[in-house]
Amino acid sequence: MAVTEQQQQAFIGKHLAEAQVAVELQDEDMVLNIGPQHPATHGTLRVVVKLDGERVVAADPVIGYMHRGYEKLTEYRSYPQVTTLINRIDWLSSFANEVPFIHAGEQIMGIEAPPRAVYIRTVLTELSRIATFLLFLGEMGAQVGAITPVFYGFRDREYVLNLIEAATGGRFHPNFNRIGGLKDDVPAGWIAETRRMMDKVFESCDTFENLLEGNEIFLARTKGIGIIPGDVGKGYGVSGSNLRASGVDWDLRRDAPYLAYPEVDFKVWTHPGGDSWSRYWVRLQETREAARIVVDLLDRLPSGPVMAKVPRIIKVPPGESWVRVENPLGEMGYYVVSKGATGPFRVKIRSASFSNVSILPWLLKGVYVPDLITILASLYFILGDIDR
Amino acid sequence: MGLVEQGKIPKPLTWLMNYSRKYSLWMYQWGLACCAIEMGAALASPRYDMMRLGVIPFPASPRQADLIVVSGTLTDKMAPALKRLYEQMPDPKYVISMGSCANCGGPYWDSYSVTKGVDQIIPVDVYIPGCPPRPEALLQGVVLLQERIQNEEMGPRWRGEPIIVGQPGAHDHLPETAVAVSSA
Amino acid sequence: MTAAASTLALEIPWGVLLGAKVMIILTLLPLTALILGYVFLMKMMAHMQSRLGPMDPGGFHGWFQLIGDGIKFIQKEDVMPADADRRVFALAPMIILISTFVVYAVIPAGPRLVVEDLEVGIFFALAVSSLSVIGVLMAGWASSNKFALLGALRAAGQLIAYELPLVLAVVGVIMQAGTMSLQGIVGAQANGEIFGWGAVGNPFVLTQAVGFVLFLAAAQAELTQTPFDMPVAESELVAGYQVEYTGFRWLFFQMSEYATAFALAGIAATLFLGGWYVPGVEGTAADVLGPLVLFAKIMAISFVIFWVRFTYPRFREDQLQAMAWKYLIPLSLLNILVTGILKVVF
Amino acid sequence: MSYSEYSQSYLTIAVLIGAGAGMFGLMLGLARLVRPTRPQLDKYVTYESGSDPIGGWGQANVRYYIYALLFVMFDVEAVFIFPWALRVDSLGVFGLVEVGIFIVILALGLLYAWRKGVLRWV
Amino acid sequence: MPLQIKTPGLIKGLGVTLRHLFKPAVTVQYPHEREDPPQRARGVIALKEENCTVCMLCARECPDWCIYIEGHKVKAPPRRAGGKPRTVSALDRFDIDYALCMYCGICVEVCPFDALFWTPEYEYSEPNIADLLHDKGKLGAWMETVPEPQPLEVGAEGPSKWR
Amino acid sequence: MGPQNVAFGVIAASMVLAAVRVVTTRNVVHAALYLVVVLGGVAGLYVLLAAEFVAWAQVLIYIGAILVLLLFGIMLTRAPLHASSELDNDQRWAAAIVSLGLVGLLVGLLADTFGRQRVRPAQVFGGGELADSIFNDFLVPFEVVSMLLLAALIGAVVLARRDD
Amino acid sequence: MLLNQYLILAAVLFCIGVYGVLARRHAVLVLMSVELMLNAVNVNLVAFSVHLREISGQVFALFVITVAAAEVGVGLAIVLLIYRNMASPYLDRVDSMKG
Ligand code: SF4
Ligand code: SF4
Ligand code: SF4
Repeated sequence: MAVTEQQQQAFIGKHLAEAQVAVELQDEDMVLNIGPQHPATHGTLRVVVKLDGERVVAADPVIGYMHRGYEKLTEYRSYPQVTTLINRIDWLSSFANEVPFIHAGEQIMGIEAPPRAVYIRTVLTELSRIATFLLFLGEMGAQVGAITPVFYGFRDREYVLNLIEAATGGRFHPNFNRIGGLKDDVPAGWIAETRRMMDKVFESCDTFENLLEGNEIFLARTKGIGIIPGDVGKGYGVSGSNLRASGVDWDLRRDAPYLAYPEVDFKVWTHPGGDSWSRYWVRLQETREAARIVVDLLDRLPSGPVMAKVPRIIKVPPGESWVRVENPLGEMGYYVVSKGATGPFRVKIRSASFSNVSILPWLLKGVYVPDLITILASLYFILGDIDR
Repeated sequence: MGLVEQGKIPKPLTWLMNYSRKYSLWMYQWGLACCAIEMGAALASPRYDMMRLGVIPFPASPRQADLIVVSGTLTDKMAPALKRLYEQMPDPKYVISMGSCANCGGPYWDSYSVTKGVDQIIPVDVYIPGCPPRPEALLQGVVLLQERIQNEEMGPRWRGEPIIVGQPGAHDHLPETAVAVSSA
Repeated sequence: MTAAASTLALEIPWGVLLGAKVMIILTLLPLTALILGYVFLMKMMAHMQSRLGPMDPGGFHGWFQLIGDGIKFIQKEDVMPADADRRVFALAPMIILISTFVVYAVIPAGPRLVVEDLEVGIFFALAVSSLSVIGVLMAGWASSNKFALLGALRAAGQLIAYELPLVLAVVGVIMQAGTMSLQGIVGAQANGEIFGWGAVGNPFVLTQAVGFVLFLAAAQAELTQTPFDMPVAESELVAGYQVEYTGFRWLFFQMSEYATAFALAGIAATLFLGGWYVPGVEGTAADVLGPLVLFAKIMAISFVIFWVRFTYPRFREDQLQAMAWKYLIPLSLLNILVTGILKVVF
Repeated sequence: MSYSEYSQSYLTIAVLIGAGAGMFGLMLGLARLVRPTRPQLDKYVTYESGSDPIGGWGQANVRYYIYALLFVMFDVEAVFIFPWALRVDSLGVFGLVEVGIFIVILALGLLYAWRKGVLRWV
Repeated sequence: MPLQIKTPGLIKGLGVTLRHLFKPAVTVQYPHEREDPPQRARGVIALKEENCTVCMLCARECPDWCIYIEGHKVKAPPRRAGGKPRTVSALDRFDIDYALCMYCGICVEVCPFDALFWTPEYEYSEPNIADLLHDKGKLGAWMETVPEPQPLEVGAEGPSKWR
Repeated sequence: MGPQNVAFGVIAASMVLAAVRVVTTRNVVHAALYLVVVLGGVAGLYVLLAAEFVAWAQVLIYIGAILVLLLFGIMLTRAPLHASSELDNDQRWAAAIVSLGLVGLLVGLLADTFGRQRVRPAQVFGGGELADSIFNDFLVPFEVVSMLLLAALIGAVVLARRDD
Repeated sequence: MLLNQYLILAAVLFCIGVYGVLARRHAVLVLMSVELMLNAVNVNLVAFSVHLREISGQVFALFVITVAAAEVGVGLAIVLLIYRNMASPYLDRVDSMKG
């Protein structure tokens, strides 16, 4: 296919004209597209920033590049099928995703999972939290320019993924929860292995502390950058570690207990800073805390079945339920409406990242391009979780 | 000009050129969805370390890339960007489609906003099944691609056709699929 | 081979010698880039990250990797954006390449092993390497790309900001050596003594420690290595001024980056570590061993440069400038004054 | 060093520059022989993260100008310091004082810029 | 903003990377050596043809509709001597389209006759997408790689339901 | 025709060509790049004249610093990527006549005055001799230079700073 | 080498510079033309310095370079100021400031 120069010019001209129309231009400012393909956006977020020199005058996140129509898809699928699908909303902590949906189903049906199942669910949720945060700890380093941490993050994350895979069969998308319990019990030797790996997680946290957290350059890049005051954060619906890093002591695991959390004693870490560094710090502490929770729960794992008595074909009686939980990325909620069919009638998903990035236009005003990257990285969102 | 297209490259040189293209697959870092994390693991996790195979993840811009791994769900909104970025890569370029979403829509086969397969938009050289494929599966896909690059015919590739393996000129009188299948 | 060429220098006709010199430099440039790239960028980085780095290409520990990259880039299409300023776009890599290339000419590798020992050697090297700024600005501007323009401005701003500490750190050495010729500086270190004790000569790293550190920091920035790699910051500007470059042109950028690293490490080794000189080796032996000694010293310095690169995050643009203007430059001025005072008083 | 030796060494430098340019040209010529050329519509569009490039190109930051300015001034200073550095010994205390004054005056400029806040962003 | 360059943080970081330089790498050199995935890993589905009764449950429950089954009725000899001849279904076609499959495991779980099994194999990339459709021969061949079911952790009840 | 003369010829020709392009090109950035050629040529002339130190000072300051400053200036005033016809004013013809006349005049004068006098660089001037001269004969100008630089610096900072 | 070679070259350069100053209306281009003229002067200085075996010519050349640096610095600052106020780098627009 040969293309003549003229064709090219015409083509480019057409696109330019369209783009000009699309974004209103001011005289002085330069409009820069960061994304949809850009190393800083963890995939396909697009941020249109208006720059004055290197300073962001206005930032406009353009989302939807990863929109897959979840809420529509759930209407055509049965409960087990939806369970497999919602793994893929927040793909880093898939197991944690499944839990609230299953809970919603269980609530409408009035079933309770046996205690062993609840414990294992909690352990796996915390494991996925660890995996998510380890990736963050490395990725954040990469975004502010350090090459090495990301490799350590991925290395140590593999240990945790191995555990999840050994138990559930999937590194990413476990599909291990069933309404009424779990698909199966964990294999022999798994608990001992987990204990061993938790030591590695602690070690890994120390590595990150040495490598980055106290590094002066890292401090200079992240301290005081992207400060979210607690009230503003709450106002925008920011949740999870991002909110806790702004000094708001808010953790659904403690404040609206679910799973086995009421039975464990854990600390909710907060930091008054509200800046990117606090977010890093809080996540580092939470990784350790999660590992501690895992060890604690494994010590007290009750024996018994992992599945309650449920009919073979699941039909959920009419009713509705709203369940929200503390996911690694923040507050995740499902509003499930059932009309008695084998699948839900309507599922409304409240995903953490969506609310977390809604603060971006507010947060990015007046920052510099390099800080923009730091802020995007420290907010830690997953595109699938934003766009669904 | 265009010695390759005219088939004027001597045999040993062809081998060398194929060999260096095979082991210098600069891979363009672009993740789309869950599979991207597994791609990241294959690259960045010391356990897999795709760099061993000569897949170098340095270029962040398509201009220096040879290989694009479409890892994850491609939505209709994203598709024009994918096509543009692919076209912005200089030839010769390779495409790996990773995961069910990229292969043909995967779990979102009935979604209104998902493109059912990247091969509708850009030519794909290797398909990797899985949801997500394990990093090893990606490695295996890369090894497969490398085998094919080693044996590929450069002329057609230079013209932008998918990898054709076999004797020079043999593909002229064969239907395309027949040749493409007869490899590996 | 080089040693032989120079020992026989008197009998060899000048033209032949010139040809030999040019050939040596021409092969040296890609070679050094390959060595640095392979040893540090590929292998050392990988091992620091508990990986292995390239293993398969070529069979043994991936030795073929970078050569293969080179051959591959020859085969890549040469794309110029339709909007680009074609001539400027095409020439920019050449400017950068040449600005490194010529620096190799003045670094001595032995008593007689130097392409040209200019009277103003180090000044020449600094002047020539300052040309790369022009190349960078050309590249960024001609690409008609915003990332490239931003990156080029950042890069140029950084290159000039750190050019100064680099230049000023050298002044101290010149003051001590009393000459600008690099051979002369090596000689001054070989014969120098510290407070009357001259067993190992006086590598200026001892008396010019501050200068050495300044020089290394500035060199790190000149090479746009982390923590000073804002201009090519992958995570924000994609690849800075190199965004639009493809194929071989881009390879020239990369090659000059590593060749410059080698050249700067070479200058640092010559200025501060005594260059090819190692105590006890004289005459023809020095001509043979000199290159090896110099190479070892260069590798040691490069190790530090890359070690830092693989460990640290990067500074933000303003912090980077502040670092240069508020710390390095005043410090280097102070260093000059103190050296001057000591030199005049003692 | 006599003038003829001197000019020979610069001839070498000139040849080197020529050789560098020659290598550049040669390699690109070589690449031209083997590389493909395959026009595609989007290939020649400026890369901007995959979206359409939007206008408003070519705005830089005044700050860079000030950095460049400072650089010019200090570069000039450095050029004057170099000759002195060669003759520190023979010029003695007198030269030192002179250069000291010279450096301090320029350092005042840096200090001024610093105090004026142009070294900071914002 | 003032930069405070203190040594500790920076030096500590250098220490970490230096220490790693001398530690052995954790890499598994994949094409040359292979790490076995956990037994439960969902790599590919194997079909035990003789168990399949063409009940179509798996195809119906599959969220992606990527199982294609065709069968026909055949008369089989009676189970007990003298009994009535039975009609059983014979499998003509059993394809799984791995390009589409989302590896959820529902089909394996719902199969009432233990005809489907997970195996951890993953090496079946293809240059041609049509080859990712595994027919019953290919699916049957995967049976060799099906691992034995693992024992469960202490405190668990009943045998593993994992197949 | 010695090799020096050949070198001179090459340098002079490229300089004049580039200089003409500097004042006629329609692209500001190109003008700056042609200026690089001219300045490099000047440095080459210095090298020919054995003024080694000045030659490389020329490269270091003029090309490495002043030109960068100019380029920054150009980019700050939004250099258009493509040629623009607005760069010249309408006195172009008058200007051409004036400068051609000036050339004729100067060349005539010079030819008359210096005839066939030769330059014979005998000694290579590195930096040392310059230092001797500066610190013996030109002390006051030397210090004045620093004041000048300081003044320029302050002036430029005051001018370029954004008043906010 | 003839002295006149250098002097005539310098004269030509100087006149090209004069043309530039007169004919250009983009402020930065005018500054560049001034640079051309200054360089012409410098060539003269150095040529005479070598011809007369008198180093002060070269010292003066250095001083001229310094002055050029200062000139460009301030000149560009003024251009930037103009540009910021009038959004145009063209000198004839500056006339509007008169009156
Ligand atoms: S194939 Fe599966 S894992 Fe990959 S992107 Fe699609 S849903 Fe995610
Ligand atoms: S694993 Fe899931 S998607 Fe794949 S064939 Fe079975 S039911 Fe269908
Ligand atoms: S559910 Fe089992 S028995 Fe039924 S068709 Fe599927 S594989 Fe065969």
